Amino acid sequence: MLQQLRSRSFDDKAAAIDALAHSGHPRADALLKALQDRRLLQDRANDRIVLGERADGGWQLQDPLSEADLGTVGSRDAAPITINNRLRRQIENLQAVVGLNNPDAIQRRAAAISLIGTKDPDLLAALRERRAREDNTSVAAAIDTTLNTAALYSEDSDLNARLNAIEALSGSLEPTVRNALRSRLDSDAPSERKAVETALKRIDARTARYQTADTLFFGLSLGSVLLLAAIGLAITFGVMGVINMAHGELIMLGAYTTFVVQQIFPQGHEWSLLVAIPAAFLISGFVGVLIERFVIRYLYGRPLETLLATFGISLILQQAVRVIFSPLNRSVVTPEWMSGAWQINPVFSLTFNRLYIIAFALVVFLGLLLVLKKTRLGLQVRAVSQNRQTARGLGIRSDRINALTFGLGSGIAGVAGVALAQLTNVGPNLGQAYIIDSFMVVVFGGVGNLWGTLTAAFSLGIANKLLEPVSGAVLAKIFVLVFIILFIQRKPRGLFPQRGRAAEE
Amino acid sequence: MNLRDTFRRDRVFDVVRPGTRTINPGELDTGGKYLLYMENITVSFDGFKALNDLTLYIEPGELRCIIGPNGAGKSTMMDVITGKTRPDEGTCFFGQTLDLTRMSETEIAGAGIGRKFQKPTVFPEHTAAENLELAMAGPKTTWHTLVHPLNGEQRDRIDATLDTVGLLDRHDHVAGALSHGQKQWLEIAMVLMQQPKLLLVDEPIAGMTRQEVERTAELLQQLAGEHSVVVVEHDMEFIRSIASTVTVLHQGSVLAEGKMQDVQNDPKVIEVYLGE
Amino acid sequence: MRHSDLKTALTDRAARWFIGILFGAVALVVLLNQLIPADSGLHVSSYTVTLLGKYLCYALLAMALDLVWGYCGILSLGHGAFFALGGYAMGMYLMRQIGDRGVYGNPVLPDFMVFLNWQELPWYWLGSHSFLFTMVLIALVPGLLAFVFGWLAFRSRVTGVYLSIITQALTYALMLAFFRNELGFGGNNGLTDFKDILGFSLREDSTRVALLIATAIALALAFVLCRYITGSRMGRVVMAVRDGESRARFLGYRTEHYKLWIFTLSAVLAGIAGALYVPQVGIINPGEFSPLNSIELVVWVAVGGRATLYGAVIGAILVNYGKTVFTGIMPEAWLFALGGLFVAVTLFLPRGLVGLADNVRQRLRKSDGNNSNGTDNDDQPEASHEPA
Amino acid sequence: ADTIKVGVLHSLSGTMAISESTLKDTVLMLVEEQNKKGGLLGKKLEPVVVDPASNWPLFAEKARELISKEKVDVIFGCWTSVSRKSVLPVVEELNGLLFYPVQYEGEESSKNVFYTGAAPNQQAIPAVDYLIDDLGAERFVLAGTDYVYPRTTNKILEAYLKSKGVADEDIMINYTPFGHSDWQSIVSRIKEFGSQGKKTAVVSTINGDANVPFYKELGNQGIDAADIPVVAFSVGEQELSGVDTGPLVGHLAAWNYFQSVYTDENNSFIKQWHDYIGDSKRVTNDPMEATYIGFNMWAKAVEKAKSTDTDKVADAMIGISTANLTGGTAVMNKNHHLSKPVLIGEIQDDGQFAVVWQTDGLVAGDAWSDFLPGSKDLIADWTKPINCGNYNSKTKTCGGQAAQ
Amino acid sequence: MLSLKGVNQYYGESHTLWDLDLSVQQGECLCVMGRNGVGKTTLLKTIMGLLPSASGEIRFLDQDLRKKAAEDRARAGIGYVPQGREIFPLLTVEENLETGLQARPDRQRKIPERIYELFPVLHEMRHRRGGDLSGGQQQQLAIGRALALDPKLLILDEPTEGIQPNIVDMIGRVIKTLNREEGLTVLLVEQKLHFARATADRFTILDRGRNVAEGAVGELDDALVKKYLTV
Ligand SMILES: Nc1ncnc2c1ncn2[C@@H]1O[C@H](COP(=O)(O)OP(=O)(O)OP(=O)(O)O)[C@@H](O)[C@H]1O
Ligand SMILES: Nc1ncnc2c1ncn2[C@@H]1O[C@H](COP(=O)(O)OP(=O)(O)OP(=O)(O)O)[C@@H](O)[C@H]1O
Ligand SMILES: [Mg+2]
Ligand SMILES: [Mg+2]
Repeated sequence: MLQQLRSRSFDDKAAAIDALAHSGHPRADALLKALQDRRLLQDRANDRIVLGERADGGWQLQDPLSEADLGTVGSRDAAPITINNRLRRQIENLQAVVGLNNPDAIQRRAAAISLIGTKDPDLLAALRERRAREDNTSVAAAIDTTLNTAALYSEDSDLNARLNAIEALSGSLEPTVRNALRSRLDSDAPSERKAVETALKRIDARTARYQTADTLFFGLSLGSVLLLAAIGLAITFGVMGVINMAHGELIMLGAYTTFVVQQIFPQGHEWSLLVAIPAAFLISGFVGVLIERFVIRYLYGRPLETLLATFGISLILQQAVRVIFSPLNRSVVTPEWMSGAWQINPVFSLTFNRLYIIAFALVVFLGLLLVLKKTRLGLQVRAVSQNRQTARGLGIRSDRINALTFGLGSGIAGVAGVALAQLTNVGPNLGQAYIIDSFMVVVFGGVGNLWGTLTAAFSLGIANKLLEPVSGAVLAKIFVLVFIILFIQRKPRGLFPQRGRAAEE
Repeated sequence: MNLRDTFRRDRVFDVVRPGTRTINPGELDTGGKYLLYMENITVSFDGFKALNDLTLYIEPGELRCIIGPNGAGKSTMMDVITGKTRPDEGTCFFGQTLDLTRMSETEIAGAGIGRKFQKPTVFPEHTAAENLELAMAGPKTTWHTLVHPLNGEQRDRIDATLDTVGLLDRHDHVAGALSHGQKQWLEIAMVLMQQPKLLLVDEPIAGMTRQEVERTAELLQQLAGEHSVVVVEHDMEFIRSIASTVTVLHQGSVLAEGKMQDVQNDPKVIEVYLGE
Repeated sequence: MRHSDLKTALTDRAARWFIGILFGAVALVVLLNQLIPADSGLHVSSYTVTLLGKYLCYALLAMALDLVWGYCGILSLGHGAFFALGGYAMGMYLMRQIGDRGVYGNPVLPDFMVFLNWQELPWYWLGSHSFLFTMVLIALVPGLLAFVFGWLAFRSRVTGVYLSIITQALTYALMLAFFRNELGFGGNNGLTDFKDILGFSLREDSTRVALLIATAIALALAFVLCRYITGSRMGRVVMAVRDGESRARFLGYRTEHYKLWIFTLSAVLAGIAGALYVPQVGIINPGEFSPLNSIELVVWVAVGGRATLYGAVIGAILVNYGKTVFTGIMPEAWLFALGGLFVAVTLFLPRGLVGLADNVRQRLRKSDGNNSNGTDNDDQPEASHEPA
Repeated sequence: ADTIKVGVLHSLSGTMAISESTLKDTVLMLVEEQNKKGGLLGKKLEPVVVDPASNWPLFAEKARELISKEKVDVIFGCWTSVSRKSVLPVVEELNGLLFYPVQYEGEESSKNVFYTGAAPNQQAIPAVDYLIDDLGAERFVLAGTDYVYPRTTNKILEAYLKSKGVADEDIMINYTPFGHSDWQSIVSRIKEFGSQGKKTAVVSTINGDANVPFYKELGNQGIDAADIPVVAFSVGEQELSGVDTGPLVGHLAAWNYFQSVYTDENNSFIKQWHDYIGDSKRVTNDPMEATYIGFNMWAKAVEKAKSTDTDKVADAMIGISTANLTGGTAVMNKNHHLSKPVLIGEIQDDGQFAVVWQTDGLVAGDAWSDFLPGSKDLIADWTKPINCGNYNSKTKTCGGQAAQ
Repeated sequence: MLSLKGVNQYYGESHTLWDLDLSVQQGECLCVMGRNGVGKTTLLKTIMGLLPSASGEIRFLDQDLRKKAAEDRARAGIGYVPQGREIFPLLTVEENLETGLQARPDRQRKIPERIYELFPVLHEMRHRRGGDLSGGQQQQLAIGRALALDPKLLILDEPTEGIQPNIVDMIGRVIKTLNREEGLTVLLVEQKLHFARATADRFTILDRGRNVAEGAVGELDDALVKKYLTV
């Protein structure tokens, strides 16, 4: 039976799986699981089916039935039995039945939900049987939903039973439920049609509400990405007046730091991010200090020159990364606690990574705000950037302040890189992708105003997401740009302009 | 309608006006008693009233000195006249027809109001002579400046003016390298080149030696008569040497106005401004 | 005092040198290309001719930017957009010249429209078959865009980095728009596979040479024009606007008009540069709108030296020549070289290569004239306060 | 010349370096190997590498430099279609030879270009067949980057799907800008589109940098390959090496080559690559195979023609066959496109693909799609008597460029 | 306390200070005078280290100042009120004053009450941005800021420029008080004769970058004034 899995035909494999599942063999479950996890291998040398674990550069083999050790082979000498989505689904369904009897109520509920929409009489029988014994109300409700949905599909059920089912289902947000209801729209019984219509209307209204919430969340999360990307620039550009074209590359360095940290701790995916954040801050910050010490400091008071020099630096950093890490993208693993979504209901879920990033962006923002407003550094930075000569005349060590501030802005860029590594490519082009947006955000918010940057980032994010469904992603982006252009005409100094005499000069 | 309203400039009955002049809305009309009318001007910044219901008239050809404590609103008043700041309330007319509150800085300058700023502002990359060329009266459209190079007469005027302020030998030096005092002079020269009807000079003698102060005084007195001149200064000696009428501003409004002697002895003025 | 009219613009030393060197070099290349047989060591390949033509287009573009940036202080980070628009106008003409020689043999529709199933030419392609009309478009489209954009921006007094960033937004938005196939300009692939211009095959060396000469003439004319403007009183006003816009306003200048005209003129020049560029490189695509291109353009001007016009030209040619050379001999490392160059120039040559040359010249002159009038300087502070 | 010069025209910097630089290394590796075998016609091969820096006009300039200054005998290069389009007039004018190794939208055939990547009928159409026949898909999302390749491919697919009876409302087309990184709303719309009861699949022509964030978002919003599979035409092993593939297992790609295919040729190619690059973690991919096939075919054609003269080599090319890395042979057809097998693979958690489906025989690349009205009747045939890249089989005329 | 010997300074090619000697004794108030453009500001900036000196010696309390960066000179106890105010336009008045505290060795973080007592208007406007103040208010702010440093030597460049008469008097009194009662050494650049006479102990006159005359204020007679201060 196992050997049948070697076949190239997926139909053969499907039959084999079914046979295995119903064979009652004590190892059947374990083997199916192994098949699903790609641990069931075909050993090319002996052309047999074995269990395998990855061992450095090769496979550690075991006998599938006895679990006896069969030695190791090279990585291309054995290959996992390939299964496709159909087989995967088949195995899952088989497991769901098992799951229905899982002692853990949460697992039971998940199994029941995963079966919504099924018409398979065997499965339904299993469900009914479980329902009779079920004492957990939420699991019972889930099973009811599944059974009610099935009732809608079955032709031989009687009208009253169906009407009851419709009534019971009318608040459910499960898409499968909605589809089942829809399939009843052409029912012969007018009462049923009417019931379905009301039920659908209720469902649609609820769904629409959640979709608005969804869009808002997307907007906020896009905004938080923009905020993270822009906030370092709000310092180096907004406060210090350096048109820092290398800002994107500092973000990129942060992202690469995340990658390197993960390489150093290959087992530490779950917590390596926590190491990466300070590491990225230090590395990008250090590079920032170097840039300031060797280049920028000769250019104060000549903002446009800083644009040119930092543009040169950005080219150098990009190419350096290409040489060191190759031009290919690097893969950064998302830790368990950041993957997946918080499924609030079937149509509304918040992805964890985005939630964390929103929170992270706000924390970084507030931290920075505190540093600038509450510490001596903040005051000194602003003094130096407004009038360097005079600040020196007052004993403020402008060199050190400038280096520290630039380092701070750069370090924050690095931290942003850690977050972006969770969302997008870690590659040499990462910086370029964000630099323009960052400048837009800072300028839109009003140069030199951190709150402006915050507001700008979130409003641009939300505007973009509101437009996207209507106009498509490309036009949405164009519209937002045109909006910024027109907005700046109305408020030539951004959302929160510096006011008063001083700003007019 | 209160009394004050009755006497506002724009309430004057037509019959009272001399002759039958046609009035072009866009043109300066100096037919009235005054050249400049500021009435009930209020300017506030974030709730702080820099000018508070200020009313002030300047006659044609008059030399008016304005004094007052730091922060009294003297510079702000000039900002209002030159269009840099828009008043929250009040009217400001130049001649009979020009509503300064509705004109841009450019239009106001074109109408004949020249200003020397408190902090000397010249074009640092241009030479002294070029600074004057820029300031020179005449058409200032793009086309005109593109196709009409300076003629000899204009060049002579520039030289003469530079000579007047003692910067002739700095003719081809860039203005940015001049000392503070030299920049002051250069800016005065620029105002002269503008040949304005109304000159606003904000602290012209700051940083000047005594002799220069005397020269400035002379210069301003020469100018008065043909032009109206408004001078803001804190140097009492200087004010005394040129003053005919003095206005004292305090907290955005007129505290006292009159001859120098009277104002000087006004106890309020002594208290807030002059000291014992 | 600097003053000038058309005659001085043409005949002053810098202009003579500039035009002399420009035409000298072009003539040399043309002669070596046309008259010397291909197997001779002295022969200049048509590769070089096209390359030079391309550089001169870039030079014209850089000069256009120098006019607004160097003289008027408007740092446009979107000048590539005007260049690209001029290029597209020309590209449309060249597409129409293909006629039924396109792969689908459709006499009216360009290939990319045929295979995306367009039925007729969009309205904005009408007239593109006429060279005259195209010439008008080349100037009009960038000019009009610059005019409208500038009118809005300058009137509401958008200045400094705000202006720079919205010009960047402009070119970025245009890039995204032109990437869209729906817009009817060939999307990402752009316009390419041109055959003729004015009936002359683009594959002929003689056509290439003619294009090179046309570019050189355009560059020379633009140089004289810009020189005339910057030497005129208008030029001085424009520089005054750069150094103190509000002060200039208090002197009675409508500064927004000055900025607007300079900006528009510069955009037109950029458009012309783009139009000359396209037939020589054979493709125009939305990548030309990319903000990075515009930034690089700023760098050329800075490398050459701002506010000198010929500095921009020198910068554009040198940087691009360097790019050509280094992408050939050290493909992996040329970005280091380029980046390093930008940093070095800003640090050590704040006024660009031209500034460096000036310094050297001044130093030479100083050491010559020191003995004769070395004490002149210290009398000046006193003299300046001699009463009138 | 005492060497045969091989031009390499792939971006080493700029946005495309990420994909193209690998191909530069591949060519260099193949040249090195050929030289070990004694070169060609008794001469050594000499590679000439230039960097067109992801800048399309620069591609044309560099092509001109390679042909007229460096006098190379053949160029291997380009990745994007726009770079090829920019180079095309140059190679035609100077009568050079270009091997283009990437899948593309078709609608082109030049005397001077050999297309060793897939045409739409060698990738898109079989993939959709698989979705319909094997997975039972009834609704389709055509998601692509907004430019020519996706637009053309989607046009073809739309026509094809409709010919298969798929209704209009069951096709959703979505375009995004280059480098799009915020996929939240699009993925959530796909999710919703797919929850309407009919089996839904996504056909992705999303290009380059936009893919990683797209797949990350798919993973995060929990779109399971078993529910809504995504089949991509521009995502290969190399692109996946930048993603954590754990959440993506089961999504699909259609190619002519997968690294995981177990054949002797492939095993030794992979080993050679690892040795050459000095990194046993580097992956191989389809454009590399296309480069490999192209290079070997060119070498065979040179041997056959006993010359590197463009015309002779081009003539000799037609009909040349060489071993595929996935088993079997690839054949160069008269239209300068290849016949080769089409494979569909599912993403695995190790960043590799497992082949789940394969065409029975070879599929001949079709330069002119049968599903586009403008090109239905066109064929390319570079042998006598037709000798034309766009021959109208109805009117029996050769249109456009090849006429002169 | 402060002594300069043979100091030379150039702006690029132009020689501005010529072999300048100057000394300020502990506790005195020295007034530097001279016409416009003779180099007074240049001299002060050179002392502060804001301009490089080409040669010569600058000593302050036995320290060689030329070796020190500008910020260290401030930290050594020199308070500087630059010409033209040079306040930080976007900082509030309070923050402007705080910038003066940064270099204090005692790391005090609170603005000394005395400053507000001396210049009540600063207290009134402490939340306003420095750049919004009127010219005279800015001047007061600049002096207050220098005093916040608690300097041993106070350098003022034309501090009365643009200030209303009663405040000028007050500034004069303040300088005098600080000077006489607290022993603060003062180096003052001033054009206004009466103010100089009333405030300073000694004077020195610069002309074309060199000192040409010096002495006790009493010796500043009309002949000198005529010769060097008028033209
Ligand atoms: N933009 C502004 N924002 C806030 N306050 C302002 C602004 N402009 C002026 N002020 C305030 O208005 C008041 C008047 O200022 P103004 O400059 O007119 O005074 P002044 O009379 O010229 O004083 P001085 O003699 O010191 O120059 C001052 O208290 C100043 O702080
Ligand atoms: N940055 C500079 N570059 C070149 N020359 C300068 C510079 N600053 C000042 N000068 C010149 O140096 C000389 C001395 O200037 P300084 O500012 O020291 O004069 P000052 O005595 O303070 O005059 P004032 O009384 O007007 O303030 C002047 O002739 C001036 O033109
Ligand atoms: Mg004032
Ligand atoms: Mg001074």
